[in-house]
Amino acid sequence: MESLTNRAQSVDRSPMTFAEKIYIPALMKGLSITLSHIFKKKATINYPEETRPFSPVFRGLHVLNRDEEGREKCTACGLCALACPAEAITMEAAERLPGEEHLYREEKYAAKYEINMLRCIFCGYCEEACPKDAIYLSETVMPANYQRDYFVYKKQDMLLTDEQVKQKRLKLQQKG
Amino acid sequence: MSLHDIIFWILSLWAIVCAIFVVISRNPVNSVLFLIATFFAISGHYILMNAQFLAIVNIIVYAGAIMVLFLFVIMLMNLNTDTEPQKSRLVHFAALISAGSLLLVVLSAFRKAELTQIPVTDAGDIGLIKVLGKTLFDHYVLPFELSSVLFLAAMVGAMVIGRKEVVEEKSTK
Amino acid sequence: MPIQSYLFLSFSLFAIGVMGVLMRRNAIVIFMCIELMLNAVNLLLVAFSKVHGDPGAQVFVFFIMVVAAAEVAVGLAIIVMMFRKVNSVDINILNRLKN
Amino acid sequence: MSLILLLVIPLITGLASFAFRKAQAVKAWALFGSLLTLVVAALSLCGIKEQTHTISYTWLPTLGASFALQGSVTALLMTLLTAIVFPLTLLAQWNKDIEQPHRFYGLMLLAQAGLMGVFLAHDLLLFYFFWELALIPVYFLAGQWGDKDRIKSSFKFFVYTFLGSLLMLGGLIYLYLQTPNGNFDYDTILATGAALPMAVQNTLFVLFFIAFGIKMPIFPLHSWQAGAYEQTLTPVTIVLSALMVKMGLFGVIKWLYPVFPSGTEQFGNIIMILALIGIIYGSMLAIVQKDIKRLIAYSSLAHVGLMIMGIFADTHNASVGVVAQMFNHGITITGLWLVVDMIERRYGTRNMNELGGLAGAAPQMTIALVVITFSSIALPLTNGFVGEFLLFLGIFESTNPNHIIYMAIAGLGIILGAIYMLNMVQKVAYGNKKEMAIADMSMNERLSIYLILAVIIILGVYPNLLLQLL
Amino acid sequence: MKPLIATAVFAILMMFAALTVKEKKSFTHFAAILMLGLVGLNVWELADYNRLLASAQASPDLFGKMLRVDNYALWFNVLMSSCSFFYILLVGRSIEKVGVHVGEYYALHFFILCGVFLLSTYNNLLILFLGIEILSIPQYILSGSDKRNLKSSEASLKYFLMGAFSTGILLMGIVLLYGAMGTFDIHGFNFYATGTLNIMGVVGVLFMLVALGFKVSAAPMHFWTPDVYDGSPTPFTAFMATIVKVSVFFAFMRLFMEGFANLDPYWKVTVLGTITVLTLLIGNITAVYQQSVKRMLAYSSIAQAGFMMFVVIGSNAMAMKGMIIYAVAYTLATVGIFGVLLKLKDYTYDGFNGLAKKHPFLALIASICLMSLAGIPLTAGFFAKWFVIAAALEQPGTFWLVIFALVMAAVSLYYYFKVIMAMYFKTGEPELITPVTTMDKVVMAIIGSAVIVFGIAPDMLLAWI
Amino acid sequence: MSIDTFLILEKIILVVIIIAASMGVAAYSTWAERKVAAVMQDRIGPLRAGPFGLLQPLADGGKLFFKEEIVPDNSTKWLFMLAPAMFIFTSLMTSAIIPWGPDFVINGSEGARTVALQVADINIGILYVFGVVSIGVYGIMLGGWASNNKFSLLSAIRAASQAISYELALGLSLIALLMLTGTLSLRTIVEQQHGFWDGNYFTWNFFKQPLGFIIFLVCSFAELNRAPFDMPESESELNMGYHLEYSSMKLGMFLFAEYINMFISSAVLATLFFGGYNFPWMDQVQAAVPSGIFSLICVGVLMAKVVGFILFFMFVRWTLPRFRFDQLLNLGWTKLIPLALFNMLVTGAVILFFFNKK
Repeated sequence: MESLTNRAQSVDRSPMTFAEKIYIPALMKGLSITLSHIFKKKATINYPEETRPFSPVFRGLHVLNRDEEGREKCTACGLCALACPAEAITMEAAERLPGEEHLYREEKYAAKYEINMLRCIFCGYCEEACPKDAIYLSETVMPANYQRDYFVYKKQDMLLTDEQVKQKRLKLQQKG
Repeated sequence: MSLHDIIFWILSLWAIVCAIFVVISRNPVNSVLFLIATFFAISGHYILMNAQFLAIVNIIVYAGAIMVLFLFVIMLMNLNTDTEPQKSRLVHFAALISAGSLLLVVLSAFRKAELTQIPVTDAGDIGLIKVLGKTLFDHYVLPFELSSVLFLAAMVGAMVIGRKEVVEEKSTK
Repeated sequence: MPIQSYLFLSFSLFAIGVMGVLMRRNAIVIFMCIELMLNAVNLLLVAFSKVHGDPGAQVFVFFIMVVAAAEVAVGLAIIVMMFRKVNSVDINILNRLKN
Repeated sequence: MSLILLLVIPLITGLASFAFRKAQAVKAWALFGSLLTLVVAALSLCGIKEQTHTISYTWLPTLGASFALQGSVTALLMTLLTAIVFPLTLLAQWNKDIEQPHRFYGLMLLAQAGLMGVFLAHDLLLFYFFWELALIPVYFLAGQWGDKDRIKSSFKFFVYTFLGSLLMLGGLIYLYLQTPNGNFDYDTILATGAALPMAVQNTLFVLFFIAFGIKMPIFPLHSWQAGAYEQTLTPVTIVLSALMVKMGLFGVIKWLYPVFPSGTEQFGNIIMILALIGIIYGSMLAIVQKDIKRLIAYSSLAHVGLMIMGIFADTHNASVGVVAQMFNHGITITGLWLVVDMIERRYGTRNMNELGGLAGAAPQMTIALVVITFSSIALPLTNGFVGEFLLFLGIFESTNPNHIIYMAIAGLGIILGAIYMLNMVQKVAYGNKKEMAIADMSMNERLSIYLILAVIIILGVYPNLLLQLL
Repeated sequence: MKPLIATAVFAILMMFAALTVKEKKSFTHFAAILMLGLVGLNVWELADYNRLLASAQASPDLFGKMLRVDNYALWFNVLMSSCSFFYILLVGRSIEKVGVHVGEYYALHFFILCGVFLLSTYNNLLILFLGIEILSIPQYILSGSDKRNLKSSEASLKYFLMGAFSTGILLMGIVLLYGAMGTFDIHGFNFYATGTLNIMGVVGVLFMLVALGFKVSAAPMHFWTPDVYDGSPTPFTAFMATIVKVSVFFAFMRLFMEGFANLDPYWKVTVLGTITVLTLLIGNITAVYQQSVKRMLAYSSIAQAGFMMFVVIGSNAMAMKGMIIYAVAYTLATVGIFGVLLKLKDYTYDGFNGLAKKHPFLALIASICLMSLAGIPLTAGFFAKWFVIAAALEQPGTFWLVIFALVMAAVSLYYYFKVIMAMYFKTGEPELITPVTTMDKVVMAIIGSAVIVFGIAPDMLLAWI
Repeated sequence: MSIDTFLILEKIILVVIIIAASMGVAAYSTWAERKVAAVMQDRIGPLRAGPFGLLQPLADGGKLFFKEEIVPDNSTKWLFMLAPAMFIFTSLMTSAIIPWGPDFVINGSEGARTVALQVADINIGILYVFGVVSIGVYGIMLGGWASNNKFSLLSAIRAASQAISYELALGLSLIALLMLTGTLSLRTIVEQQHGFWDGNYFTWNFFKQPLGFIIFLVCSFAELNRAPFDMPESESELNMGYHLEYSSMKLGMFLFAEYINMFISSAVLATLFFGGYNFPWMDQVQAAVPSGIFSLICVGVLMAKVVGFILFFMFVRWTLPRFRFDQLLNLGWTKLIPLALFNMLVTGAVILFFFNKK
């Protein structure tokens, strides 16, 4: 049968020649390879001190966005949950009560918004599905933890803090 | 009593006690270890008699090679459990008596011998490797060659005994 | 030390070896006791070589060691062969041969 | 040269016999060989006056042994006896079928060679050699052919005799080592033996005598005898009783009596007593036997006892008598065995109580039986008388203090002999008639038996023929 | 020392042959050729020595007095190698059946012969010791070489343990002798150097006696012998019981004759005599009760050792002659009887029943050999016994010993002739497992006639000494 | 018997220094091993503990000390305890006969005194090494056996058989060298390699015995149970080797002893084949500096060589894959031993035909 890919190679089982049996050339070759590696650039990055730059398309932890006034954008429409292939997102909607306008942009908001990060595959479909730009994937990696419960991220785990909003606003201004 | 004497008595006591333990240890591994300890004591005696070469060869050959083989075999056979059924008390007693009487008879015979008071000196250079080498290759060259024949025979023998007879088993089946 | 002390010492070791050979049933331990006997002989030979001022005796010790090594090679092979067959190194099994 | 021929002819013919395959051929060949021997033996005996028959060749220089033969009168007489007995036996047994005949006749002839050697050897080692050599073929003959208990009894015989000869070997080697320059020569042996201290002589005497005594056999050493005689085939029995017995006697005469004079002096009396016991004991046992062969076996013990007494009586008459009686006994007992064999083959039994009426059925055989029996109990005019008379005379003349008593007891033996022999004849030949038609002696048997009868009568009537030689 | 080197070289050649040769039969042929070569070399060595002797250039001492050769020893070597040659011709077919390592078995035989040559010419206790070891170690292996048979392994282990134990005792003896004498040279021993008897030397002698007694299976150090001889593969038993044993006796005799010459002869007779009596008694009496011929031969070899002890007791010129003749007579006869035994399927006495009728030739050879063992005149065994007894009788105080030995020889008739009786006087259907080839017949005929010829003219064996 | 107290004091100090140095070198070998492995794998290696991770060995040691002691229930207790002690003891013993530097002279109040930088100059020095090495096996075997664990036992037996097998080739390869030197004393051997260039030939034994050196080197790999011959520890089959059941500092001792062994065998290699403390132009240097300083320089040179060898050991370890056990024994018995014999023969022939002084 012809091989489908050209990766499979038959093992060479022909008896070794004397030069091969002597083993010394092969040994020298091996030593020279390792020797050359001594002088190669080290691949190690001293992590906490140094970090590797993320790629532009990197998809990290979810962030629930706020608008310029600091109001939650999410309207609990459920499209993200629908789009999620891993079914990681659950939410509960609630009606905005009077006096809460400074908190929620629309009349309806997500009273409870959870993403199970153990299920999430960071595909970014939720981001694409959201009509309100309420959710997007940041460039942070998920921190480790000892308990599974922790990985079910609540709304407050994902919402931008005031500080972050401020910074974001600053950034936008600088860009803009 | 000089230091030399003290060392002699210590080494002797060591050797004899360890030797006794070789015999009475239930576990063969312990026997091996005590035997090695005995060999060390004997090597100590060699050094005391200024026979350094033999002392070290004794260690290399007996402790380093022979006893390792013993240990090997014992370990592979897994004889560590005290499974060895003991001979009856009578046999123990008889062995003790016979060995003891051998010792007594011979030693009492030697009490009369004149030679027994000659001191063993630690001086002299006959234990040095140079002297031994000269003697070995000069006067004892024939035995030296013969020992190679002996080894050859032992090697062939160990091979004959050790190898499994694959061909034969097949043919008998 | 007078040679008598060495005679006493090596004969004690020799006798202990003999006792072991007579007393034990484990073939390997018997063999070890034989090695002990050989060592007693070696010790006495060295002592005598000092008495007589003769390096030949020490060379003799050398040969005894050689022979002991060869014997061990063969002997352990035999013991192992036996063990493979009867799963024991008890020499009392050998008495079955008589019948 | 004739001495060597005496040895070589049976040896060669014997070895050659093994090559034959046909029974008749091998019988003929064996008969031819034995007759040839007889001729040579007779000739050499005739020529004895002219020359001393001694030859000697180097054999084992390192040991000082030589191949020395001497044809003394006694020796030649014995060889003649051997040479006579063999053809007579073969002749008488011509019709008998034997398994593996080539082997049987070959061994017979080899036995003859050995016997010849024993009688002729003049060198102690050579003597010992032939002594054993005569034994081996006889052992095989006795073990392979015969009755069902033969293996046991022949082995008993063999072990007895071999033990004896081994003891002799010990004495022999000791004696050899005492000779001045390591020599087995007869004269040297004589000189050495006589010069030995008395204690040593006594020991050696005992060792040698046990060997000879077993062969004869003398009283306490006789227990192999009856069984061996009984179980073997008649030719073998003849060899055993007529010839091998003479080996022992001859050994005493040539190799014991002169070699250890001190020993003889010491033990002569004891041996005479033993012989006496043998005579009485043998006779007593013979009386109660039912089996003819056993009866003759025990009678032989008695006869031999008398001859032993003659040897140790140490008088001229006795020594002449011994030799004469050795010859005569050989002839007589051969005839006796042959006749018994004929009877047994015809009736199928040897039990006297079951036999009877032979006189009516086979008169010739009966005559032969009676004449031979007379010879055996030493009636005058038979050859047996001459020897026994001389023996008694010799014993009477002996310096032994008890010679009268000894003679009286030995005479008692004669009387007892007459009782059991005549009883046997009476029962077999006359007794209660047994209704069974049997053939009388055939041609070959007749030839053989008549020759024996002739010798018995001639030597009985004209004993000088024999005695002049001695 | 051509033969000595040749043994080692031949052994190595056999081992190389084991690597290349596949056909088992060719091993035997090769070994026979090499053995013949060894015989030739021995003869050459002897002739050479005599040539040098004639021109007064011969020096008996070789390798700094390690070895001492003389006509006697060289002649013994010739005889032993010749016996080995016949042995290989006779039992080679059976050796092939023992196991798969045929080449190695023959190599081990050559090693053993190396030991034999050493034991015949040693002049130094070291060489004696090495010789005995070179002789023994291959024997341990040969006796265990039949791996399918548990008895063989057991024999090997038993032999090995006993052998190693006796080595220890031998060494203690050597050391004490050395301590007393200050030399290993057996010609340098003097037990009365200080005027009185040297106790330590005597104790050494006793130790050596016990150890050598082990090796030659003299009672009471004999107990391993029957089991080992019985358990070992039969062809190797034949070799061990004959050539090896005889050679150790040769060494034994040399030790007492040359080394311990000035020991009190009374002492020698008392101690050695006791051993001899025991050996004869135990060997003969127990042999009587055996059911298997092989086992009987094992016991008989103990009994024969009792007779060979006489040469040690004698230790004189007569003993030297006796040694040679006994060696040849005993070896040939035993090899011959083993040659016959190997052909048979059943090793019990009943296995021999009726052999004379079915295979008269085998029966004849067996009878000759057995008679020689029993010491019946006209066979070599007679003169063998003759000489050793004469040798012993030359020592004072041995007369009753000899008489006892002779009585025991009569006992030995029982078990030897039991075989003969079975062959000739009984009927049966003996089964052969190996066919008797022409080669076998020729070799057996040679052995049989040699036994008889040496029985008539033993001088032939003594011509060279 | 008069005992020179000063001599004893001097020796005790030397012993303490050597043991301390051995320990130190062994400790930093672990660090070096990590570093070497790292750089060969394009990594950096330990870095955090101290500058360049130099305190890492101390941290490791501390960790081992405070780990829980576990003694298996079914083990043979006293042997289980004895084995690591024996192992480390034997590995430390060898250092006694290595000449660490030339003698130097101390000028005290009682006059000049020569101090030898060697614990014992015994005339059978190399044999002593063999003796100690040969009993080093016991630590492993007993450790493996006493654990009462099949994996430990198997790996112990592997280790022991490997050690015994390669000891032969090791010894044989040295015999050729000893033929040249004519002595077994390591001090004399070092002195024979004085300097580097004699005017006619190189003095270092490496140039006289290249083949012997290679065999010796390969054998020391096997003796040290280091890759590519680290059979006993082949993780894929035997987990961790003979010290599988060990924990805490007993494990630490095993690991430590292995590095000490490496250090000592590097020192032996340097001494036997690479001139010990000798270096080119040492005569000129000696003339230029005081005796004490010169000795220190020499010790430094030896240490440099030792470090070089240690680095080489590591270099090889991180290059070559592990042999299979049968390949290993095959190499030892059928390649190295014949090669060593051949080397011996050639050396003997050369000596006989070209340098026969008679």
